Amino acid sequence: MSAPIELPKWADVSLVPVLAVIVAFLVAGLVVLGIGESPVRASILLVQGALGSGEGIGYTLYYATNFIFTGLAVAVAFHAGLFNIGGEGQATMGGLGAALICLKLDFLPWWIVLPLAIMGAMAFGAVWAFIPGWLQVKRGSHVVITTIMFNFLAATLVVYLLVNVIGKPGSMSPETRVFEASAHLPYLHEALAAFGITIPQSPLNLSFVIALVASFLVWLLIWHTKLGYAIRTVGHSPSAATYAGISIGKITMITMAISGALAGLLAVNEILGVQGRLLLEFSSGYGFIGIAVALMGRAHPLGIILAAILFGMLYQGGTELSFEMPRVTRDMIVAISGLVILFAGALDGLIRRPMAGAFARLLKSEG
Amino acid sequence: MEIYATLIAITESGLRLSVPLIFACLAGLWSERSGVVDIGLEGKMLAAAFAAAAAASATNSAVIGLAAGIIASVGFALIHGFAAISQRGNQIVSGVAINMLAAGLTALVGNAWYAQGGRTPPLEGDARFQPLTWPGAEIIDQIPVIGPLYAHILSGHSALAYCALIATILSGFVLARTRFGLRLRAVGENPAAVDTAGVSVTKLRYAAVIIAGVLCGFGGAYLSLGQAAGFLTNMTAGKGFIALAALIFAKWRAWPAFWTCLLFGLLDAVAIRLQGVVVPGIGQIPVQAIQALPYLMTVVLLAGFIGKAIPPKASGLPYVKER
Amino acid sequence: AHAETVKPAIVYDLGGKFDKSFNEGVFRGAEQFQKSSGVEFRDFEIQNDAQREQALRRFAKDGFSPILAVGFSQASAVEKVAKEFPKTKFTIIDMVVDAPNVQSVVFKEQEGSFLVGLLAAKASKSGKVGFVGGMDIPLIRRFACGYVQGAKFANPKAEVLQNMTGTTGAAWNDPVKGAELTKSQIDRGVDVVYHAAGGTGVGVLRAAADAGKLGIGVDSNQNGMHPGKVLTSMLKRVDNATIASFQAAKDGTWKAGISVLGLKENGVGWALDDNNKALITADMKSAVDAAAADISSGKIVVHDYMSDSKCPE
Amino acid sequence: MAGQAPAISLSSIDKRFGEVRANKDVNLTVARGSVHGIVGENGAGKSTLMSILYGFYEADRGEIRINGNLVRIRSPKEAIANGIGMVHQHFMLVEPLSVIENVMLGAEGGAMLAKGEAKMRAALAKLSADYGLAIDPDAIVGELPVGLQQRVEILKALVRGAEILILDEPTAVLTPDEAEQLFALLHALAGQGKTIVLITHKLHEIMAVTDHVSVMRRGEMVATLETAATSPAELADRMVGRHVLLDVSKGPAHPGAVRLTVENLVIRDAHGSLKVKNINFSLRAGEILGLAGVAGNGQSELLEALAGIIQPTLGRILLDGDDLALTAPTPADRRTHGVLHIPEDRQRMGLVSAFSAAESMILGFQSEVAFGSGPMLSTEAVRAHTETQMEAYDIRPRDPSLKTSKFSGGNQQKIVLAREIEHHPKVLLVGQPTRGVDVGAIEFIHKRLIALRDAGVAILLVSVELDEIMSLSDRIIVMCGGVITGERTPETTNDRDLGLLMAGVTERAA
Ligand SMILES: Nc1ncnc2c1ncn2[C@@H]1O[C@H](COP(=O)(O)OP(=O)(O)OP(=O)(O)O)[C@@H](O)[C@H]1O
Ligand SMILES: Nc1ncnc2c1ncn2[C@@H]1O[C@H](COP(=O)(O)OP(=O)(O)OP(=O)(O)O)[C@@H](O)[C@H]1O
Ligand SMILES: [Mg+2]
Ligand SMILES: [Mg+2]
Repeated sequence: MSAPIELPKWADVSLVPVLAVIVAFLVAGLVVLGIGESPVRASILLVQGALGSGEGIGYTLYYATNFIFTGLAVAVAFHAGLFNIGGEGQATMGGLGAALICLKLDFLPWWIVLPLAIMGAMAFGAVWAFIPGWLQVKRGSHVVITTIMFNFLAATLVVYLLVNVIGKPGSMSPETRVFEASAHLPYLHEALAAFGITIPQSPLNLSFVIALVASFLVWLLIWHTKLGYAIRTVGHSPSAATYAGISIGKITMITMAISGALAGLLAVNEILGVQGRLLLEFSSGYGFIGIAVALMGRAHPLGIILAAILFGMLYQGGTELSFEMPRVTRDMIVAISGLVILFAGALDGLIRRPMAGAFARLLKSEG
Repeated sequence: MEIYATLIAITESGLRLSVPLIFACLAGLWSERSGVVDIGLEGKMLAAAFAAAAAASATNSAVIGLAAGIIASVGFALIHGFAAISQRGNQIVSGVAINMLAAGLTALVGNAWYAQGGRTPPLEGDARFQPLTWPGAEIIDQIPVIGPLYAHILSGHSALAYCALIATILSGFVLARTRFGLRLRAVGENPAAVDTAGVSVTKLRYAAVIIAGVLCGFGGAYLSLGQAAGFLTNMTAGKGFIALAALIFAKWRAWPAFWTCLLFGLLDAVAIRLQGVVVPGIGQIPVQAIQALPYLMTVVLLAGFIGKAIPPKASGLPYVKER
Repeated sequence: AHAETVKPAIVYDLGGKFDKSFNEGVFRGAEQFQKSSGVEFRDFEIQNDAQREQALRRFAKDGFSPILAVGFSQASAVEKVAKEFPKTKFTIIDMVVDAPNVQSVVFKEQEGSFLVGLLAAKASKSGKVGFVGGMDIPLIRRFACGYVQGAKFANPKAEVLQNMTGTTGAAWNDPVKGAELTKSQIDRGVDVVYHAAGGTGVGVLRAAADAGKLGIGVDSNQNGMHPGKVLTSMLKRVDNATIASFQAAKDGTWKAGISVLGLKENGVGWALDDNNKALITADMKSAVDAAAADISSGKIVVHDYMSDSKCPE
Repeated sequence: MAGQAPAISLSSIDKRFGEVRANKDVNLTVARGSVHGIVGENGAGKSTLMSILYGFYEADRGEIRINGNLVRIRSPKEAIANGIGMVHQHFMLVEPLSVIENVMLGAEGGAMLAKGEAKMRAALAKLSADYGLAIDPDAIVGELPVGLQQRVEILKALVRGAEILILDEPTAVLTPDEAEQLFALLHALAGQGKTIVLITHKLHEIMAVTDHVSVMRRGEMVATLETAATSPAELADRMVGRHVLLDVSKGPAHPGAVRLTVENLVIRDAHGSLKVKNINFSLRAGEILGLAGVAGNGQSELLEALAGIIQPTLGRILLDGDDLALTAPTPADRRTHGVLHIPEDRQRMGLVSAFSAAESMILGFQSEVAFGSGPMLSTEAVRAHTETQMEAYDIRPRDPSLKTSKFSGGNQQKIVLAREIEHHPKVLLVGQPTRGVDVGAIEFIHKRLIALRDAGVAILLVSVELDEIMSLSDRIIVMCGGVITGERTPETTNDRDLGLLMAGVTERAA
């Protein structure tokens, strides 16, 4: 995302993000030290919590699912040179879309409701991103700002609807009624149980599979379709795109819509997969961490999956950690994400320049 | 008269609520006029609010609290500056990072230090900026119509609120009338021109970023030492972004920024009062609609349906001499 | 009943362990129990809704029982996890969960609110008293309704101004809004303000104190927050409920089902201590004691908003 | 004593930009009170050298002496302190600010603007009087015509008391009489003992105004000559190292039917200012129509309009008689109709520097079935196609997956050329085909264009290089200020004649 510094590709996609994470952790470690806990023990607890048990792994992958969706959303926009900070709002709207379908149609069998609900989530997310895209194209307002505004607009809109329209009457918290079983996306332990395989219970559900499929499709889209070529052209050189007869406006709007649809899928995991009802703030910051994931994954689906799993571990491990070390709350993870974004996205020069230098010297010494 | 009293009351609280917006908005103004986009206002204010509350509760001095807030905020500002100016990193990414970093750290450290769910201990007396009552406010208050204006609108705000006004006056003046202001306006539009004129782009931008930090420090301190009596996790609650909206709405100019923030503050005050209130005839007013207004208005403005908001030309672009 | 080994655990609501109010009450109760019985307890402060279930399940898996879930927001989580761990005892406060291994403790907040309403009306010089609720939900309207009844009981001409802070969870933790609402009520002549707003109440009591008016605390005894400026506090004895639940488990007398705690059961009440005894005149005290007695005896029936979502004006 | 010492002497200056060595061990001496010209191809390193003298870039190596004293110039500030002023090739102005604010920037004279401003206005007034540089100090710079913007730049330098004035391609944006005024000014300044360094591509300007001229090639200083003792021809030779455009061997054209017709075309740019004012011409199959003109006189806009990139305000563009606005409004449609385009600026338009050569090789044709069926894009197909093209056009290095930016200018241009030619144009729009391209590549490109012509393609050649126009075109039209000032054939015209037309002088020169 910053001034290009020539590095071997493999180093650029692997070493840079890894180093960024390492630095972020070192800083975080200092913080832990600062509040009087042992970073080493904390890390051990964290990893144990994340991977130490079947359930832990389940939770890790469940969180990772969210991060894959939001990470892909940010990444697709990156390729078109767009910065979509609206993942939060688009996910919220996705939840609304899914919920509306479920509330109306969950008397129908699952093989009708679920596909419709998933499409509803994507459609609402897409629209919520398309509008900022449209505004940028037609009215010249920058998506970064509009998407931020749209995050708040989505939040207030959903609050209003939950409180005054679709909320469960007399409920103690603004949320819809619980959907019928037909609108529930099976947990992985349920799905596998059907094949006689038993795994520990966790919120991990079929959305994870959807996330993997989505990742593959994004990879296909960006590097192996004509649309992807157009998207990347717009991202790298708008003037060349115009010359090539690629409509920047159209691509911008399409890309934003795709990006929003991906963010909307977060609702499939949270609403259809886990909560079984629409409630407030289910997107709880995943949208923003998606930025960290996309940056770390260097906007490549494979990288994004890996980065998402890392953050999944942080989230799950962080929760377990805060059981054992009440002083180290899960806010730690938010801070770490911030650090990763900083070092992978904004201060990457700090990492890349020395590396570039090292490689240059290496090549020289080789002849 | 009853209506007038309510009007006064709403204006009064509107003023109180707009103060942090004004500080943050001016901070954004300085930063972006110099060409450094700053969506980290939220984070800087949050950090400042925490540092201020922590220091104040330790020393029982609001002024020390304010100082601590400013230091914390400037610290974050320098991170942003380093990323944006020295490292030529992506300024939006850096802003997002700062917001998350502040949100995480304040809550984490707050929990660890005070074990009160991220809150600092409640502040009393000198640890807070108490409202200043102007001479004779009580008596003058009795005078119909103008009395309340004096007693509630002019008088009765915390010292920091008056600082917000001063900050606006200074910002407007410095930008328009001083050498520093001229150079700053120039560097946000065309850094190369400033460079070839023999002025250091880097120094100018760092100066602007630091000013932004100081202002956010005031804003944050006001939140935890003036408006509330202590720090609460995520107590900025999006104010940094509303300020950003106000900045755009004001088209990056000081006084319009001031007025826009007042407007947004008033909207908030109205929303607070109308919460759950059943207005005869209309029934319950959906306060969410009012809360959404600032964002809506900004989007509409950005969309150029009411005027056009054109940011400084070089804002967001690192200054790169050698391709 | 023979004594059992108990491993009590608590999952607090979002407000957190030290909200000076509801959750804190539970914590204090647990501490007392620990002192008296020497039984250690574990607790957890959640940061977001997703964690509720995880926390409950985690405690259940580690063999904790009874597990005390604080707050109505935990209902769905408790319902789910209680099914998964039928052998574990769960106690939920402020909400009814119908399951064979869940004990639901709810309070007649309207009765306590009635008493403080009465005191408010008596303490008020302007005849205007205020109420600031947290999140606008039936439970809080129950507080408000009882408060209004009490105020009118003491002074039929009393005027009660009501505000709710918001419609989302944020409304429990927004002292600034609380303060703004209080100020506006005071501007409109109110001189006693009662809050049922969790963390938001901190702002309410402060604003009242700053303006030289009286506040009324809730849940825990908040008289000490601004000595001499807090008329009294509507006590919701979650501490007692906590102790009771843990003790019963220890004695092996723990029973699932619903227990409704009102004045009679000493589940609600009003706080009188050194901080506010100067504010409570003998006349006020006698009046409130009388009312309390009548309510316990059933002579006075305080209407429960949640029974019909209405409040008699 | 220092009077004898040269105003400027640079010794063994070196400067790299990443891979590109912009200045290689450059020496330059400029006598006090003289007008010194610097010529060289695009990319030869002229601007870089001067930017180093002005402290905008820091040299990797080398010494700078001003009036004989060794100085270190690490920033423009220090350059200004040494009495150096520079008018940059790309103006360094703050458009939303007023003239006075721009002039004051960096020389405010005090922390408060007020008092410095009064002084500055006086100074401006004086300069205006002395040199006839009239200008409204309160005008917003962005709203001024380029001629006046340049005047602001000059004023900036003079106000700071520059003794050495560097002008980087000042006339590129000027009308001929504006240029005349400028030269008059330069002489006046030189007369007062100020030293002038003038970078330009226009040899006749060198001959007209300079006392000495230095020639740069590929970052090296190849010669410094007494202007009186040299000739444009000699300079041209020195610039490119060997005699260019030994007139391209081409047979007579056999023009066919009219392919492209332009009727009453009017074009406004984004800011609404008129760029092309009602022009008419037609282009036949099998001919090369040369479009000559000083850069910035509407050629670029015309080219982009023909390619469908910008929409004309008025008028029609006909291909084989039917209106392209209707049949093929967008650049993509134009391509499918056989109107292909080699853009003036390959870096910004013709290529995507971040793409691999292969990806750049299909820019504009990405949606062709040859490169993948339906929505898919076949990397294999694209690569294979690129490999053949690289062979056919001798593009080096032969590596389809090498980043486009890693190819040299000439090879980059070949990529564009190959791409467009291989898609069988009916009409080929060619902009500055040899800008910043080495001699070998130039000849290659010219041969290709002729071959295309002979194959019956209608070619519109836009170039600022008169020699190129003269040697390639079958017909020549000249644009100045957005209108066609004349049409000629190579046989019936000469540089001088065309030069006059380019300057807007329409009556036929004898
Ligand atoms: N800021 C820069 N960063 C990287 N490379 C540069 C930069 N400026 C110039 N170059 C490269 O240095 C070489 C010399 O450029 P320079 O602008 O000095 O040439 P020039 O003689 O001024 O050309 P022109 O006649 O087009 O102005 C070119 O290869 C150019 O691409
Ligand atoms: N931006 C760049 N990154 C990496 N290598 C480059 C870059 N620019 C040029 N090169 C390499 O340096 C060599 C010189 O570059 P340059 O553009 O000056 O070529 P050139 O000498 O101008 O040749 P041509 O006349 O064909 O442009 C080129 O062969 C190219 O391989
Ligand atoms: Mg140049
Ligand atoms: Mg070149």
